[in-house]
Amino acid sequence: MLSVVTNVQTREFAITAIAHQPPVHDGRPAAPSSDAATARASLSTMWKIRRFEEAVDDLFARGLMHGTMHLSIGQEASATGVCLALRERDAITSTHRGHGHCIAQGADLTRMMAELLAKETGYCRGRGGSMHIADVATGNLGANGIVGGGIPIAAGAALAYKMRGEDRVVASFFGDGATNEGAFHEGLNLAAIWDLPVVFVCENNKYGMSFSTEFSMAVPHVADRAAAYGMPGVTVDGNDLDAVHAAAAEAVDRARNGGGPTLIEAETYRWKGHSKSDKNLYRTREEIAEWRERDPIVAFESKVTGSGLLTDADVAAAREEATDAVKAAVREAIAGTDADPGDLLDAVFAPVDPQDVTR
Amino acid sequence: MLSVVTNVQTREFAITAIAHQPPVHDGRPAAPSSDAATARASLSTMWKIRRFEEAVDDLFARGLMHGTMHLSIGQEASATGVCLALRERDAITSTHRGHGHCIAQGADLTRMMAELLAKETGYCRGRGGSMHIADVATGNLGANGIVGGGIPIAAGAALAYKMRGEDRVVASFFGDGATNEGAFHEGLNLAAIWDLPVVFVCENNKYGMSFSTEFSMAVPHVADRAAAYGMPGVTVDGNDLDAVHAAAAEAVDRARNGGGPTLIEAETYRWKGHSKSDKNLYRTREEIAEWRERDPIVAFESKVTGSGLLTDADVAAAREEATDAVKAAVREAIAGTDADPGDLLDAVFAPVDPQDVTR
Amino acid sequence: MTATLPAAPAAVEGDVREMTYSEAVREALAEAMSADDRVFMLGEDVGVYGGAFGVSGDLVHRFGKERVRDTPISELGIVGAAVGAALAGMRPIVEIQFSDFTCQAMDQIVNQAAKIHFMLGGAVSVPMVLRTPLGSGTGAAAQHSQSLEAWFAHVPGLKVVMPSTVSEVKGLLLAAIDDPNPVVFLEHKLLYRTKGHVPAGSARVPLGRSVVRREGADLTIVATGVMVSRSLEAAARLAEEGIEATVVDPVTLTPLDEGPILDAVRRTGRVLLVQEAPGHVGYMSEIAARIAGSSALYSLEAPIKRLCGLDAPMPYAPALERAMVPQLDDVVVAGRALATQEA
Amino acid sequence: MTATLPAAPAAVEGDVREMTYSEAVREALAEAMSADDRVFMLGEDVGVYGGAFGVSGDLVHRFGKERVRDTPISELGIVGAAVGAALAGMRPIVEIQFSDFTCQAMDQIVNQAAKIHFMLGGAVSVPMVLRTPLGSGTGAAAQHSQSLEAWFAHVPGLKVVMPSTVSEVKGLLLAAIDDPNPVVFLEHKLLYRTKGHVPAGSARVPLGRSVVRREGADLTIVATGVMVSRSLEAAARLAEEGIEATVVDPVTLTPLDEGPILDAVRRTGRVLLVQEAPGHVGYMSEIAARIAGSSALYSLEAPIKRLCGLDAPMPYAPALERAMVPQLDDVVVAGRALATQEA
Ligand SMILES: Cc1ncc(C[n+]2csc(CCOP(=O)(O)OP(=O)(O)O)c2C)c(N)n1
Ligand SMILES: Cc1ncc(C[n+]2csc(CCOP(=O)(O)OP(=O)(O)O)c2C)c(N)n1
Ligand SMILES: [Mg+2]
Ligand SMILES: [Mg+2]
Repeated sequence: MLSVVTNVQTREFAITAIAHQPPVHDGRPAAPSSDAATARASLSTMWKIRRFEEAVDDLFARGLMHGTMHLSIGQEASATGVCLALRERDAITSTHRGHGHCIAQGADLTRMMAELLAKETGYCRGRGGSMHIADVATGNLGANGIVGGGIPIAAGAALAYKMRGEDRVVASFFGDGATNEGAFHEGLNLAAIWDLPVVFVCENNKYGMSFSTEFSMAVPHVADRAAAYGMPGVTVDGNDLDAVHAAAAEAVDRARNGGGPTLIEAETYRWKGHSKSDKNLYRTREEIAEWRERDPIVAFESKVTGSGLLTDADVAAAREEATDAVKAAVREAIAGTDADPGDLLDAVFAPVDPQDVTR
Repeated sequence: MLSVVTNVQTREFAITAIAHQPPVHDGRPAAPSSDAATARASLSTMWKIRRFEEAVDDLFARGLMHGTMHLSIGQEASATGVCLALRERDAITSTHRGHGHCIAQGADLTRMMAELLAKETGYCRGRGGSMHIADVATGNLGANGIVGGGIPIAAGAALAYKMRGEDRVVASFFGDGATNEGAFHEGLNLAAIWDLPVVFVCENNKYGMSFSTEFSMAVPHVADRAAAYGMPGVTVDGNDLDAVHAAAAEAVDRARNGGGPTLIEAETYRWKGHSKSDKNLYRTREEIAEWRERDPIVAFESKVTGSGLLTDADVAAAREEATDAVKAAVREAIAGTDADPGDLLDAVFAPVDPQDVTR
Repeated sequence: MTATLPAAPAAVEGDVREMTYSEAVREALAEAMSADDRVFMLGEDVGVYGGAFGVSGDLVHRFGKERVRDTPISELGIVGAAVGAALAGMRPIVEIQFSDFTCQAMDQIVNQAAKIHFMLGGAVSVPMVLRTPLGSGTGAAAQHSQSLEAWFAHVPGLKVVMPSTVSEVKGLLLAAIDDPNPVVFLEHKLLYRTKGHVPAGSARVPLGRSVVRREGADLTIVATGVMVSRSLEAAARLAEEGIEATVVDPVTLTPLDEGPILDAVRRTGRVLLVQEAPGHVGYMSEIAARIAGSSALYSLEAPIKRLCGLDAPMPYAPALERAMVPQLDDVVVAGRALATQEA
Repeated sequence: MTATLPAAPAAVEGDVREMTYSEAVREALAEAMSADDRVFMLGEDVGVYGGAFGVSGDLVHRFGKERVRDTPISELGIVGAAVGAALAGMRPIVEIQFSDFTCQAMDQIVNQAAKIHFMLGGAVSVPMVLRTPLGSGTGAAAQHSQSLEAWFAHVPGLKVVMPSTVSEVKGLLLAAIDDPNPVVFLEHKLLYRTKGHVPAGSARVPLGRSVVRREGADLTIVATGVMVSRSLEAAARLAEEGIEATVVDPVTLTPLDEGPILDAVRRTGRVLLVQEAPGHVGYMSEIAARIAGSSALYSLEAPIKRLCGLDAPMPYAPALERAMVPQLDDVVVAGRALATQEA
């Protein structure tokens, strides 16, 4: 399995699997609630993210997983809505809170779980862990442990696509906190002046670790910052899957048609602490409870069952399917072989490929 | 002379000289053209900058000065107008193109010239040169060879003043090119969220070295970027001394009264190349000629002689005074002792002062 | 013959109390802020969160939000703000959550803080402290586990301290805050929870002094950071085999007090250098160069052995992470091999 | 006995031409862009201005604005863009105007470019070249004159090249562009206008090979960058006094080919290490450590002498700037002292 990924790496990131193939209507991606199949698939993606992270939380609590974990429980709609608006050869850059993005792009749950369990069979052969997880084959250019780190990288990938005349778009995920980094400013400016096909997706969950957006910036909305780059900025309810998707679809469309980048701010909330060391001293129980009421999955379920698009049974099936898939992933991942300290030095440098020099 | 500067350094930057004492009307700094004395002083400052830099250009051409020089000829009004709006204990941060700021703050021309001539008697004992020149005593916290480097430093100095409850403002100079650096974004954001008494002064001379603002940013005006920080942004004719001063005075006032930072964009132009290696390939002769027509000094002279505030003789006297002052400075500076390689290591670390520890 | 030398600060006032490394750092911060209005802290989540590693703890409640100042995620900006505040007469202490993120702030650290005093010919100084945790052992992978002390140590104008003991960390931090120069203060994550005895009072531990932590005639081990205790443990094990090691801890990496190291080499003839960072162009290269560049060279009975982190980014998998850096057994094995090697 | 070894690239095609170092770099850039659509350049003022040091020259007219891409002043952003473009299958070459400004981009260089291949378990690679001029001698003072090669060399995942000759720089740059890893390519400002002979054609000079530039039995000089020619000149002077020096140039700092250095030390017994950067924890510390850590130690007849830049920021005044770094006379004096020192 690994050899496949490595083989095709000589020219460009590998497209070995076509796990990510969102439904398309009239050449544009279908909205989550536009038809039963799409609604069902979207729901299934959100549940997979939720269940995957619950499993991670549990494995961690039981001492079976190590390091630190940043869970996106409560934020499933933004990852799912944006990735659904992408096409097969599009790409993303992700963050320290990146399990959702990775799953929404279509990564294999077993290999993801294997990575978190430090297995040779994981996406990064156990070298990366949660903060660097990526399934390159589905267009994920990498999670990033550095806040804001993926933003200029996204611009660069989009530049490559544009220079080659390829019809490809990059969605770059980051948090509200990241918008205070120089990397945000420089990355957005480059994308703006070069009209690059990027969609910048800020998942504004109100806190950069513990520091509230109320204090970390002097504008009401992250989207207000788009004005400094002459690009459209939109704020959407990040817990409304259809709303996220609609904003993303429009931005992806614009990017694909040479209209340049967009900054989307998806307002959402993380239910869990920032990471394992969080004592939640900076926010109230009430605030957390209020946002749990606004569960993006429940909201979408109500909407599609309310409209009659899906039945309660469909919804239950999607949930169970996700639950089973994650259980199976945990089981299979645990059975994988551990990463081997013996070949620690084998991937520091990529070998020079005599077939792939610049002449 | 140096020992004085060093002595008082224990607590805070030295105020050994009160060279910078702009005229004040009704508690607010007087506008350049508000009265004859102020007009005369302003004109004299602009001419000193012009003549100083012409002398530098000449010394360089004759091989008597080394390194590289960034001249601000054509930009005299922005330095002069802003510094005139400051009070005695206010501070500035400056740039690679900083001779004008230094002079406008009231630095001694001889010690400046001595620095450029690598003398022990220069402001930095020959260690800094043009890009690091500063007269700390007149509130200049330093020129900076790093584009954007002074911006967060200005925010920090303003933070210190605010924390101590002092009535002091910092003006931070930088170019249009600097606004594309992460340092600009981070510095302005900090100043905005902490409501710091800073005035950010962008001297937009259309180019960051050779790259036009037309291409380096996707907004028409640098001032448009203020929106991302919830601070006022204004664009003024940087070659109109009164206009610069008015904008600066208003911003300084706001800063002083707890109203937080402002971004001022002063549109101006440098007549000379970016530095000594510039072949002017990126701009036209016509453009340069057009801007030379808009000489900020000539414009101010016409205005004040036109209005009858100053006579032609006053104007000529101001110019000659500046010419003479610069000539004297060159002469005296040349006579100074050269910096001595023998004590190269004596200012790497400041000595620990047992009288000034934190207990 | 072994004598374990206590690493005592210059003067001990009052009682010695047991506490953790984190608590000792916090005590220094609190005492400096109590004693001097110019001292304040800024950093990401240093306020109500209490710091990414809990070091600032309750300080915000004791000194207020102004002086224990939460910042946005803007490392370059906040280090720059510290530089500016220091120039304007304050004594700022910046916390960078992981030393890896000093990469974001390197311009302000290296091109500004370190050089301003010199560039301005001594007219100003930049009295600030940059505290940041380094090192691996927490499963945080390649972007959260680096040990960049060699970089800082290489920059003229920065003082660099790497406190390895609970008993000294407080006094060293107080001395760093007193210093009129920018001091990079490198705390090791794995040390935060270790306990030790800290003298009461505000005795400073002067910067620029290497400490001999143990004496033995067969071998000199020079170690930094978390490798100091690991080396002392290894030395104890070796002693059981009859191999007696001297262990020297530079403590201050710049300026380096090389005397105690060279003296120990002259006495023992064999040298083991232990660091966590990758070996290539690391700090221990400098120690080797100092030895080989001095007359201590003539005392060497065997090549200088460096036991360092592998030249690779830090992996996530626990077994790989352990294999990356010297462990207790590695130090014992290397020490034994060195001591028993033919001259 | 002296033999000056030509530093010949692997294969010489066609004629050898005289040109400057800048021209040789430009030729490599042009040939790589002609040969492969994936190669493009980006950087501040690389377009119509022709580069801060004139290296890109007329390339924008030959390859267009897309491929010789002017950028805003955003070092972090443009290195990040290069990382992204490399991940997406391009072969970007970034120019940073002065190596001092890599401080702005350190996160993308160190935390991203260097580590991505490893962190992703080998699934992707980051084939990019970061070209940047280092060094003093131009009166540009402390923020425009640093030599930070020790930093880059210490980062696992980066290859670091410091070409010292006109004849090799083109072939080395072509090899760097071929390499699937991030390569930091450190050009010295004072070398740009020096002339030399460059083989025609696109012969690569492989990375990772130290070059013995001169052989002599009395002394080994290891030097990098502009210190290579200075050391060769010093060696010629010493030869007039009957002192014969071997001069070795590592060329690639990471990964280092230590063999030729250790061999030379074994033959000569005396070692002089010459670099421009401040000595403390500099690159030559590593060379000293390699020697002292190998059996070459036993051949040493005197302590290893390092002749380095002073541990200070670079001053502006010409006399001070000269005093900061080893000059020809300094190398001669040090070499003579070393060769004549009692064993
Ligand atoms: C450059 C950098 N600074 C600080 C950190 C430590 N850190 C990790 S996540 C985080 C908060 C990020 O906030 P935000 O961007 O809003 O993302 P969220 O965690 O809320 O998803 C911080 C401070 C880091 N990883 N990288
Ligand atoms: C961080 C950094 N990047 C690049 C440079 C090289 N450089 C010096 S001045 C300059 C142009 C600056 O443009 P701007 O900010 O508009 O100021 P101006 O020169 O026009 O006054 C550049 C690119 C530098 N000194 N620092
Ligand atoms: Mg957040
Ligand atoms: Mg400009």
